[in-house]
Amino acid sequence: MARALNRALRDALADDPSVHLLGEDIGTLGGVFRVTDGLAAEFGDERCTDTPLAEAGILGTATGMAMYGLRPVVEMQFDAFAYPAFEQLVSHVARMRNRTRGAMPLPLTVRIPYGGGIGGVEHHSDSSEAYYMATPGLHVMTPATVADAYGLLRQAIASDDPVVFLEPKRLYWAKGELEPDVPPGGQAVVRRPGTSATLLCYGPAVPVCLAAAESEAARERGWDLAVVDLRTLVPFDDETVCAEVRRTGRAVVVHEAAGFAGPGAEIAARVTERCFHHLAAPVARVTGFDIPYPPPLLERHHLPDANRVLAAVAGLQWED
Amino acid sequence: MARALNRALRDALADDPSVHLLGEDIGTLGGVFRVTDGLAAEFGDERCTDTPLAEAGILGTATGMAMYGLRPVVEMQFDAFAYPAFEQLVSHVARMRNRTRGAMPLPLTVRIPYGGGIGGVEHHSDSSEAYYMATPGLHVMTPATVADAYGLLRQAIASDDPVVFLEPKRLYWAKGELEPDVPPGGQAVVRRPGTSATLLCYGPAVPVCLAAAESEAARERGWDLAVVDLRTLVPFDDETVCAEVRRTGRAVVVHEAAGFAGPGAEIAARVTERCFHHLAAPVARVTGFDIPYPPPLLERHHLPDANRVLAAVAGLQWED
Amino acid sequence: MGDAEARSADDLLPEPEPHRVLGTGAEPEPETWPELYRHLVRGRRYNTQATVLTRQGRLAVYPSSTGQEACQVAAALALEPRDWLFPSYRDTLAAVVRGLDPVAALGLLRGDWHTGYDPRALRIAPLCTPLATQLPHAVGLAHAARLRGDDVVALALVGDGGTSEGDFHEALNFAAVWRAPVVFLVQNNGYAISVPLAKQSAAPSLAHKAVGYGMPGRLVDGNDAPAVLSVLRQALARARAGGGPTLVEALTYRLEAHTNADDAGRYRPDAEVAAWQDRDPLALLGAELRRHGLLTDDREAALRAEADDLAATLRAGLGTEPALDPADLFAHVFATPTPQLREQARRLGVASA
Amino acid sequence: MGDAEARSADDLLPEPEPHRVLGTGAEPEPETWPELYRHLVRGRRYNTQATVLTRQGRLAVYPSSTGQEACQVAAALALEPRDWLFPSYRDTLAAVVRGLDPVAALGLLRGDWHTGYDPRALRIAPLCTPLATQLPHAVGLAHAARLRGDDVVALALVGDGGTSEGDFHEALNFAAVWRAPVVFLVQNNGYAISVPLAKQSAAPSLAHKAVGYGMPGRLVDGNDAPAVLSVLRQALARARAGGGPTLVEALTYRLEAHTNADDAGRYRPDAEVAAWQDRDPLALLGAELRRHGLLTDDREAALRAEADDLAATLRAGLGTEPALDPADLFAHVFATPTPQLREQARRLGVASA
Ligand SMILES: Cc1ncc(C[n+]2csc(CCOP(=O)(O)OP(=O)(O)O)c2C)c(N)n1
Ligand SMILES: Cc1ncc(C[n+]2csc(CCOP(=O)(O)OP(=O)(O)O)c2C)c(N)n1
Ligand SMILES: [Mg+2]
Ligand SMILES: [Mg+2]
Repeated sequence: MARALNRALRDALADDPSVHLLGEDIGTLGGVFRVTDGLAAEFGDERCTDTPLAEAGILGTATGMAMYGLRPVVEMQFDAFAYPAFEQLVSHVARMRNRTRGAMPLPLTVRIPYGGGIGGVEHHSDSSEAYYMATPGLHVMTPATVADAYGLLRQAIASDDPVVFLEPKRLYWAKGELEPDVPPGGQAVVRRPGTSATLLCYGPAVPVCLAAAESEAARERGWDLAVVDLRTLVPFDDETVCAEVRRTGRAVVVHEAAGFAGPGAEIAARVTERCFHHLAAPVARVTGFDIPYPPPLLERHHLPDANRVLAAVAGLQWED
Repeated sequence: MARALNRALRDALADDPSVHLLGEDIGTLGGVFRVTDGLAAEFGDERCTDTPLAEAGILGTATGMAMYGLRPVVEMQFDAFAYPAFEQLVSHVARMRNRTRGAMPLPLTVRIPYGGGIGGVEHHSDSSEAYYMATPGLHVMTPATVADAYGLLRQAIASDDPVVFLEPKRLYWAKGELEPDVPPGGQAVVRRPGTSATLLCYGPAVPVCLAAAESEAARERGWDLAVVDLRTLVPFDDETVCAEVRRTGRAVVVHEAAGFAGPGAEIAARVTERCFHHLAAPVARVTGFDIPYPPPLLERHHLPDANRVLAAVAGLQWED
Repeated sequence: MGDAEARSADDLLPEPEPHRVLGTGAEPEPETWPELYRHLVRGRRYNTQATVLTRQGRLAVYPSSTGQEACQVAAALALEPRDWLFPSYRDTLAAVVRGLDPVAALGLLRGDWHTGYDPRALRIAPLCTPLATQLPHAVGLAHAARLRGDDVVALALVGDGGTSEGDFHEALNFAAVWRAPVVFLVQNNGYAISVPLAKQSAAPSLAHKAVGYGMPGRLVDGNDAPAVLSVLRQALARARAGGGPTLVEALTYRLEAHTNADDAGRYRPDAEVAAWQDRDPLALLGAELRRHGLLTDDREAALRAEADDLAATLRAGLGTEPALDPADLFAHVFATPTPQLREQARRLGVASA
Repeated sequence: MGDAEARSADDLLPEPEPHRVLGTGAEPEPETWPELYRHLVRGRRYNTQATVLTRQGRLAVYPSSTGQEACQVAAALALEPRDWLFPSYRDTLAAVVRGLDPVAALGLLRGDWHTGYDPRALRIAPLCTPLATQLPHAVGLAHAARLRGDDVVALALVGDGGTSEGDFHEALNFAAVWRAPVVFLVQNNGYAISVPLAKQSAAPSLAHKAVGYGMPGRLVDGNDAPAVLSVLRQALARARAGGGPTLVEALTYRLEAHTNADDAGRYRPDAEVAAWQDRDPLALLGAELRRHGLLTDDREAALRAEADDLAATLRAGLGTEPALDPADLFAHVFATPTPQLREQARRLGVASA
């Protein structure tokens, strides 16, 4: 996936001279995950810039560049290191278009490697999507496949609105085919059709849900589980999601972020609002616990895995 | 309410020499809402300190003071001006106890005037509680009455955990009786018993819900609406809330914050998880819209009022 | 640093005494001084009128720049039309002097929109409320202009309190490292709301902060309009020529309360205010102009009349309720409204955004 | 500033050349230099061993301070036991020299806890990963100690890259305004991961930033252990005596990659590394000690043996899998676990937190 992202950035730089990349170590080094590998060499320091080490400064100057008409793409080195830029994101990036009655759109992409499962030490594995979802004015995208990594990132950069683009760290090494066209952002995709229950997920949880759905255990229980990859958390694709949930009458939301006030809360709430009388059981949530992200040696107990997903499916009141 | 808060701070300063107040304009001026009025004069500059204008610096130095064993109480001047301190809050305040295996608790209170309805210009009316709820390691309290303003703030300051203490701006001028004892944080309170449906709310939405429940319109429709004041968003009082919702079988969550991924999402989701088969209709949400907080002249259209609450109650599928 | 061009601290330190023009025997500039004065008079009237309008409930709030008009006017006049101004929430007047419609400039403070004017029309960034956050924007914009090869300089305004924010630091550092064509003007009015400078900084001067970024610091008498104009013009010329950013500190004073909602009597003595009233920027320049025969009673009367017209325009523009449409809540949140926003607009019973 | 004590920039500017002791003909200090050397040798061995353990998967990651041991050792030894050390993520060694158990010090990097040691036992704040965020903590703690009347000074470590963060600025400003007894040591090793200093700052030196806060800046050769020790001791004494904070910049170099996960060959030439290898802090002090007869072959051998023991302790301590209990996930999130956490622990099938 890292290579697909690299390719997306490369093509965006090549296609549009107003695209500029900014971040820590993204130039000579090519980023700590090598997502910008080779781009400074190919496009020069001014298109792919190693900034001083200051995240508010990075996002703040990128905002100024976007105000001048450029399309900055910012890399935050890790999820938790985007927090210093929180005020710029919430108070400016998300509001510039609105504030100026549309006169000053802010086409800016903030790439944030997020989530755990890579053995990262403290502050290197946060799932911070709830913060961005709760901030009106931001689009929030997160790919789960190589094709989406390329396709959604191109869409994000081309968007006239700011996009928080969350890259699942542990999928950086995932393999897959590049596809020229993927469905537009804002559209969820059914990764696996199914009739028994619907698993709603995004980013790093998609492979987990697919593994659960394809598992021996699921087959043994006779469960045919649908897996919906949300792809975009804002705007949310109520249509696809609700159609799938209505079909099966049972749903489980799966994500790594803490459960309390996490993304799954919104998903469960809105699905329930819309599909209440189709539901045989309340929408279940399988999430990270409500704790600071644990140290690497303990993270496997924290991260939702196929077993926890299946346990939640089992809890969906099949006896009724 | 501002006076009750002032009294709580005064009494805390008097009772415990380790309590120190820090913030912008809290000394000589007594705070822009006068919540710290007279405290610098009474306790000196070192107990009630006008800091330099830098919110991360305020919360960061307060963190250091707490590490030394003091109990700092920080005032953020307005909701949106707490964002610069977000990294300190999320990456340190919320995690210090956990990080040190309990060796270094962090007894620190962050007071944040929040919410709208006071005609504030841009950045002066945010409801940012979703951010804090989604951050494991923080308690989140918000009073709706004068008695709770005093009682909960005293509890927050006495807590050995960090507390984000959200003060509803538009209730600063609300009147009421001080009471020496209020129920502990973590406990919701039924402000009005009722049998038809349960309104779940906190902070500035409590008077709105009470007004809806007491309204002519409600009486005409024959609705006897229960109003539950959550008081504490973290930890959440599932017991009281679920007991009330089960009793009525219908619930509406009301808050000012944007609905999408807002506090109501968690509340609706967890109530549904726990009370599914008692619910005659999905839990409804009456919230601010998913927009940047509007300018003062438009805010009344944004803020949930009794009419919108009643409209939501009307939508709770009474025909079934 | 590691850079052959790195200058020594001596080149970067500000002048020991604030730069002054008025009263130094400097030759008056007939091209600029009368124009400065004209805008000072208009500006004072604008401030006074706006404050009155808050009392009548026509503005939600007004942070007046009364006493700081020399900085406001010089900042606006120092720029070329192609340049950009980055005002803070106190700098409505600078935007008006630059040409922004005097009523439109008050959208934020009137409360019908969060600024609302088109920043690109006159190259005036939205009035910025979160302190110091506009500084990195100015740096980024100036940097972008340079990357595009455009001859554009940005001037960013900030208060003494704002210099304590992390964004101030990060912006100045980026500007210096990138050699961005940007000038930072600190209007040091001695207070951040109630907090005096001594509780804000222990530095010899705020201009001394420049050294730590490797840019020159300049200190100027902020009530001496020609001095502010000349220091800013030098700094802007330097930036335009590729010399990089400059930090300018202007010593001034806010004669009114922080805003109409503030009670300045709580934190500063009347004698202090009175002392600064004696250094009123209008009086300083007016006296010098009169001394040189560049200001007559007739001219003064004409200026006052012009200023009264401006005040009348304000009163008229703000005298009626602004046109409000709840549908505006949902406008311009995104380029295309999301299905959710359309649904919410419908629920509120307004036309879809 | 508005303060009679305000010092002029001259008193605050750092020395033009980094302060050095070794090779200047200064008299050796038999009380301290051999002890410094002992810790340098142990420290180097600690670094090397830890890096080897990453290769064996015993540590999640190790940001080595190889080449920077003079700063690490001097920082630890400059402090009194009652003082506080605020290390960054690279400063495990300083914590170990201060007395922290060499295995316990690696909790963060081993990955069984987010540091986990008791900061109060030896007055060592948790190793801090978010850059520069530990600096305001140091200021607050030092301020609190002074409010309590305790004779306690805090020493906070940060990298050259960290000086660009807003928290650096805010911390130094608070420290100066409050005259807090705190010393900031910037280990300027020329790089923030791959980003060289020239892309980080355009200042004459990082120590020049001190002027902008009204505190003295000091520049020191960071590979000259006695020089670092003496500059830090002066600064700490000054802070202890109520003189307020100091910013010390130590010029040094990280001889290894950023961490074991990094490939330094991508961003810096071998020749540069080699040049710094010639200025190895161990070699510099060792040679001087030998010249003065304070280091013999026997002594050297004994030190190496002691260092090998330390390495063996590390290997032994990290050789076994740490005791892990999933119930720990829920421990110490709050003073008393919430009902929700108890429920989650139950769901995971572990004892309630
Ligand atoms: C980030 C942030 N924190 C706090 C505030 C609240 N506030 C508004 S103005 C002000 C004082 C500003 O002082 P200064 O920078 O000196 O500007 P002045 O008001 O004197 O023009 C404060 C604290 C804010 N607007 N933004
Ligand atoms: C706030 C924050 N942003 C980014 C990072 C990621 N990061 C870790 S180390 C590092 C470079 C630090 O450079 P410097 O301050 O010079 O310290 P050094 O590594 O050289 O000791 C970066 C960018 C971080 N830890 N914290
Ligand atoms: Mg000021
Ligand atoms: Mg470094």
